[in-house]
Amino acid sequence: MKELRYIKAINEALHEEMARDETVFVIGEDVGAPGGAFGGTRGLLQAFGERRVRDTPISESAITGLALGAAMKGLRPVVEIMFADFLPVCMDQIVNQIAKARFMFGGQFTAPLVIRAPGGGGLNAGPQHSQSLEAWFAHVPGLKVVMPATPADAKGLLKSAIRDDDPVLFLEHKALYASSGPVPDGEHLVPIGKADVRRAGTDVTIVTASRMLQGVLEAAETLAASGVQAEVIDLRSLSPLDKDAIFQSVEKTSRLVVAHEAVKSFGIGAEIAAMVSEEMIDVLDGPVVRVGAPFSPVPFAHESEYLPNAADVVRAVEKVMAY
Amino acid sequence: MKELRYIKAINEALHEEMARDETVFVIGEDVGAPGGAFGGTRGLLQAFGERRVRDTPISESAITGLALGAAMKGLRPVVEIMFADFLPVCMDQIVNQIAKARFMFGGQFTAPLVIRAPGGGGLNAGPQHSQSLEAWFAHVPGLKVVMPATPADAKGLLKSAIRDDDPVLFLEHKALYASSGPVPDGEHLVPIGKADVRRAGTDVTIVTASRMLQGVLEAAETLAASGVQAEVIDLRSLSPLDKDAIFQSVEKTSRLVVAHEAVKSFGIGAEIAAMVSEEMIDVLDGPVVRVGAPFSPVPFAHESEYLPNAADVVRAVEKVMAY
Amino acid sequence: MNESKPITPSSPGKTSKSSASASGARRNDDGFLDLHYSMLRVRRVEERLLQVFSEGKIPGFIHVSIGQEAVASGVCSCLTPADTIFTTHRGHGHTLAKGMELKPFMAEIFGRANGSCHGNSGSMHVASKEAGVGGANGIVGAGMPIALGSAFASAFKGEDSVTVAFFGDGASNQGTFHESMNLAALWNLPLIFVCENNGWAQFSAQKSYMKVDNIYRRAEGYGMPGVFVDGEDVLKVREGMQQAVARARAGLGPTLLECKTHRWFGHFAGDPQKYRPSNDLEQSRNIDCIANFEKFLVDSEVASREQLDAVNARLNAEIDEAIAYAEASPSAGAGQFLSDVYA
Amino acid sequence: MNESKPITPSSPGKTSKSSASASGARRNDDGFLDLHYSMLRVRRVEERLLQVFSEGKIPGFIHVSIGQEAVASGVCSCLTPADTIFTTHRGHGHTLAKGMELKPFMAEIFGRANGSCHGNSGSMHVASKEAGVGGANGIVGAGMPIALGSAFASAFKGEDSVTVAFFGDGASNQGTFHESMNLAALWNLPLIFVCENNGWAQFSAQKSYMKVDNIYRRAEGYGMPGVFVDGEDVLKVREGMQQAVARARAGLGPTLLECKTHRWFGHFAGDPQKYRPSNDLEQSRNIDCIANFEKFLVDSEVASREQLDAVNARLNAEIDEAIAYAEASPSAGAGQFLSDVYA
Ligand SMILES: Cc1ncc(C[n+]2csc(CCOP(=O)(O)OP(=O)(O)O)c2C)c(N)n1
Ligand SMILES: Cc1ncc(C[n+]2csc(CCOP(=O)(O)OP(=O)(O)O)c2C)c(N)n1
Ligand SMILES: [Mg+2]
Ligand SMILES: [Mg+2]
Repeated sequence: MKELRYIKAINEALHEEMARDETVFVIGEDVGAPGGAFGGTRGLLQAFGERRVRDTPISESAITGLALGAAMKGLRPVVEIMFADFLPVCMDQIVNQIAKARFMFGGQFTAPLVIRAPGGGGLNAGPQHSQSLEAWFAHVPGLKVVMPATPADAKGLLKSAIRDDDPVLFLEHKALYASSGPVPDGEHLVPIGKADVRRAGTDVTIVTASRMLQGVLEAAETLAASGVQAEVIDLRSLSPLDKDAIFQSVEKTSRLVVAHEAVKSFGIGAEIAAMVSEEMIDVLDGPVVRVGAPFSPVPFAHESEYLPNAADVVRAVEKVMAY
Repeated sequence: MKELRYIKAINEALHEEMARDETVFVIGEDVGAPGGAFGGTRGLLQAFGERRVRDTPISESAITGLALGAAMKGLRPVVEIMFADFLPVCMDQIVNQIAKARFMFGGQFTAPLVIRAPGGGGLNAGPQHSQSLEAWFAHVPGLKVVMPATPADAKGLLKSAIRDDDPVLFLEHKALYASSGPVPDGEHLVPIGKADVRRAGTDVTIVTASRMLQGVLEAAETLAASGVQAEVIDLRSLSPLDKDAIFQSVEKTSRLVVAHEAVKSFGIGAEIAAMVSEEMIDVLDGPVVRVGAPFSPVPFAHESEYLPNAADVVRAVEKVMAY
Repeated sequence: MNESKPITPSSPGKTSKSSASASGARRNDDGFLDLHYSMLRVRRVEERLLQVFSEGKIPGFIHVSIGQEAVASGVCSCLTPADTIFTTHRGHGHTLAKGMELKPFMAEIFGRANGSCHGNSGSMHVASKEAGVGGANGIVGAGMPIALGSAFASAFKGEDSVTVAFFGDGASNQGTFHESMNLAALWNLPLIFVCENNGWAQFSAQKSYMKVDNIYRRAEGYGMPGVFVDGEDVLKVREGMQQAVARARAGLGPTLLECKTHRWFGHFAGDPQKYRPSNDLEQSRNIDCIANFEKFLVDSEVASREQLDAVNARLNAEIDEAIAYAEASPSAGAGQFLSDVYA
Repeated sequence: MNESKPITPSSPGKTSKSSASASGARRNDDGFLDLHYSMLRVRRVEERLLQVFSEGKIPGFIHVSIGQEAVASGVCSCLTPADTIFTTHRGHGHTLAKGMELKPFMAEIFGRANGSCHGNSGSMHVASKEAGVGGANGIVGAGMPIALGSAFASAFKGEDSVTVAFFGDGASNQGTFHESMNLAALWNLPLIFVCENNGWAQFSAQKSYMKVDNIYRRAEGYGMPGVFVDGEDVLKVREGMQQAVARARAGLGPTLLECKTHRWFGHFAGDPQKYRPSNDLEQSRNIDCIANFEKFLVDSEVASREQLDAVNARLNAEIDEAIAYAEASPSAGAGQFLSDVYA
């Protein structure tokens, strides 16, 4: 096990998969010599040359469309979109073309491609550079959506995404790039569609993903001090969703809180809360409480007030425990 | 009360509002002489001239952006996007520009504009012309989202949307265009944010919207025959959502089913089910059951199998009544 | 070069693989009979589609390209099965001219299980991997970025295959056109942008959506050659395309080929075209790329009337068979479409 | 016309309303002192922003336009408060040159409640309704469609106001450029597309994202005049802009004005520019639009060194005051941002 930063883990995954598979190439703005806006593609140009490391114009629709056409011909593109907030710029290619290609063409063509994009707040980057839009994509049949919270998962999930025969939206968190964590040595793959129990507990289940995991683990410690043992589940994948992992935990705890950074209304927490409330009504001892951001764009200077934090999670758990 | 077709009701609303307010103009592809792909803008060019009825190139990003710029200068644009499936083509303008304009500029500028777009299946229009994407937009702070199910609401909500000082996404249903219904004579306004009880009942609440209302009312009749009195709530607006109307009804029935045409997973039903399960756990006598489409693009030739129908709603209600 | 030179019967050409080339080809044929077969096949198929559509046998809606066959056939006559095309909502002609089998084509439009897309998609999304058809597209302008990727893959793999992106005059105002032209030029991709300029976008005339008359002039702004040809003359289309394909295969990069043509029918089947000036419709109908070419073939003694009629008869039989096949084909089984969503 | 003629001190000009015009303006001034004041104001403000940013006093990130002031000032000197500009992530200069007050500008960048956007947005979204600044934009290319609407509104209301859409060479490859150019030309909108070509897009050099050197040549494909000027020469910028504005106010439609300039600093404050060849950076730094213009003013005896120094001193005082104001300003109250989401 070595300690790696999240962004470095992503970079390692790209190096390894490009070395392993000749058909993998990376494409995006500034991914070449500059190594990407956040350093994710550093060293790839030197290692694999211009043929497989493609700097592009600022043309997100062309970039994502190009990835689809190349994938239909058997290549495995890894697209970098500099901020997840720019996904709307190429939304048609992602949703109407990439996600539907296999279906529309009756399986004649597939779209084995990965789109990497960092979302989330924490850097005071303002309303157009801080959004968490994962709920949109989880609602789109044909896409797979992952959201790693740790360096190990960032590496293992990216490697799995590149090998996957379906299009995978790989949502990174820009405020996690500098965070460090242990990453297994050698070949490290994390399966898409499998959640991870980050903390075992018996009293309440807290489901979360991406950077929110930090606030949730912090909350879990606080709660432990007051005698509440929370089980923390990191979804890692949103689509497909690991229903079994969530249900198994709730079977044990009979209580559930769902916490994410995105706007609460119509966020991914709604699907999980609805699913569990519908299918586990006999198991639940209390309501499923959701934690998410208020119904507003991400404010530039008021992020700390806007972003959900450990205290919000603690309050939510206390509410559930009251039942 | 006169009988009007849904599309004609929309057309009347446009005529009335353009006559009432000089600053209202319509813009979109083929909205001029042709009167729109579905006839929504028929007669407007003749009545109001080219200055206020603007045929455009096939440039959805330019059209929606233009609407924002004009709205920031005090005009009230009504944009027609031919199919809701094309909203992804101009997603950046809608989500990053239009929805955030007022917020980003600290209220100095507002965006009083309406975007009309028909969604939904029923015409075998295939995977790129049949989608129900409302859940995405309900998740976007700054937008209002409405989805009329009847000619009267289509007219009354469109008139309110045009007068609203915030951007309103007005989601029509193309399979409803030919449907007829009574529309009050004279000035008819339906407030944004208010649901409507379409059928009173005491045993179970069924929340729905848009064309799905028809299947739900049909189901309600079937259920009545077997002694189950369903109360049917047509949301009409998704954002803001009429929480009070839903809660009042569930207070009475203690049972809830949510039905919509969109893909079930991460659809609007999830938010409603989560909200009610969380806040009305003590009232509910059974699980909140959701009805929605399977996790797939809308198939061209298999629509009748794909689209949720009355039978699905009946099954869902029976499941809830079993508790 | 903005105008392709007037054609000469001796202009260089390659013979494509269509089943017609066998029958009655002559020394001085130069692929003419293949071009004729290809154009006539498109027209007869679409005429029959209009008919069965009007009989309510086809779900959804269809867009036909009748009157525009010279573009589809002229362009595709320069391609091999290893080349790929991406087309539009009005893609029947391109798809057939590229060599797609009629049965899976018909079965898809009829929405049957053995359609090329299992009935998931219909007329607007017909595709054939085998024939090198990367798919029709229901989103105007969306095919061009995808075509970029196909051309990129050819270059990436060191193959000399080329890609064609068909699009209309209306689509030329979509942002995807711009981004794709710039990137294709920048990377010298083996891609030919074929603009089928029929002067109409749905219910609107060209002057209502662009100030300029010609799309090919936009090429210069990207550092790409723009070529204009008479899209009603299949030999001029072929000649313009041959040069574009030669450039692409030689690694010299993309070309924008604008083919001026005319739409004979409405935007979609059943469109009454109330919006369309009758003289515009007449003028369009007065130009028949197939009749003109047949006259040329007979006058220049490349083929006799009898031969051409025989081709027509053979085609009608082929089409009868394909339609019978489609109608007799089963719909997909319950829930079968769900298995096409993910690999 | 692709090149604006060399400037002459007597070239026609209008005097804007900046506070400099009072002091020491002369017969032969022709707005020169206003231009100088405007450029120097932008530079001094951004130099101070770099400083306070490096001191960690500004949240988020900022992009400065130092070295490019001649474009902002030359363009905005032709505008009145009734005219509107839409700018980019690199918009401080345009915004200030258009006449925005320094205090609400600074307070916004510092994220304070009395910032022009209540601290909701920061450097990338500064806007001022009063000054006719429709906002900076964090999405490359997204401002152009919005600018269309502003120009449309002027025409709709029968006003002679014009709109400017600032964008960069990188943005010229975004689909929104294409759609906006086509629509503006088609409708003869009073809109000037000002491309600030500094040869870089974030960490990449122009040749890596477009094959052509000049953006103005793309104008022809839309039926719009394309004009190229030396963006380091404020008088040439002003002259090119004057002609574009005259066309627009006369109802003759839009113009694409490309201003060639140079980026002195990194993409954002703190960018070490490892990717940038040192000679490119040197060459850029060797061209100083303000020093050049000051030399011209002194040589042509429009102003004395002392006068210019006095302007500089006045500016520094103005900036000290604005920064003190911003630092002393309160943050927005709890939850206050929520009240800006809906009307
Ligand atoms: C993004 C998008 N906008 C609008 C439409 C509706 N639409 C379908 S075809 C068409 C006209 C296209 O015109 P053109 O590109 O000239 O092709 P043609 O129909 O003439 O072959 C329009 C507006 C669409 N399918 N997609
Ligand atoms: C749609 C989108 N893509 C990418 C970015 C990231 N980005 C911000 S500025 C920039 C470079 C813009 O270059 P240019 O248009 O030349 O403007 P300049 O920075 O040179 O002033 C990029 C790629 C963005 N903000 N929006
Ligand atoms: Mg056309
Ligand atoms: Mg630049």
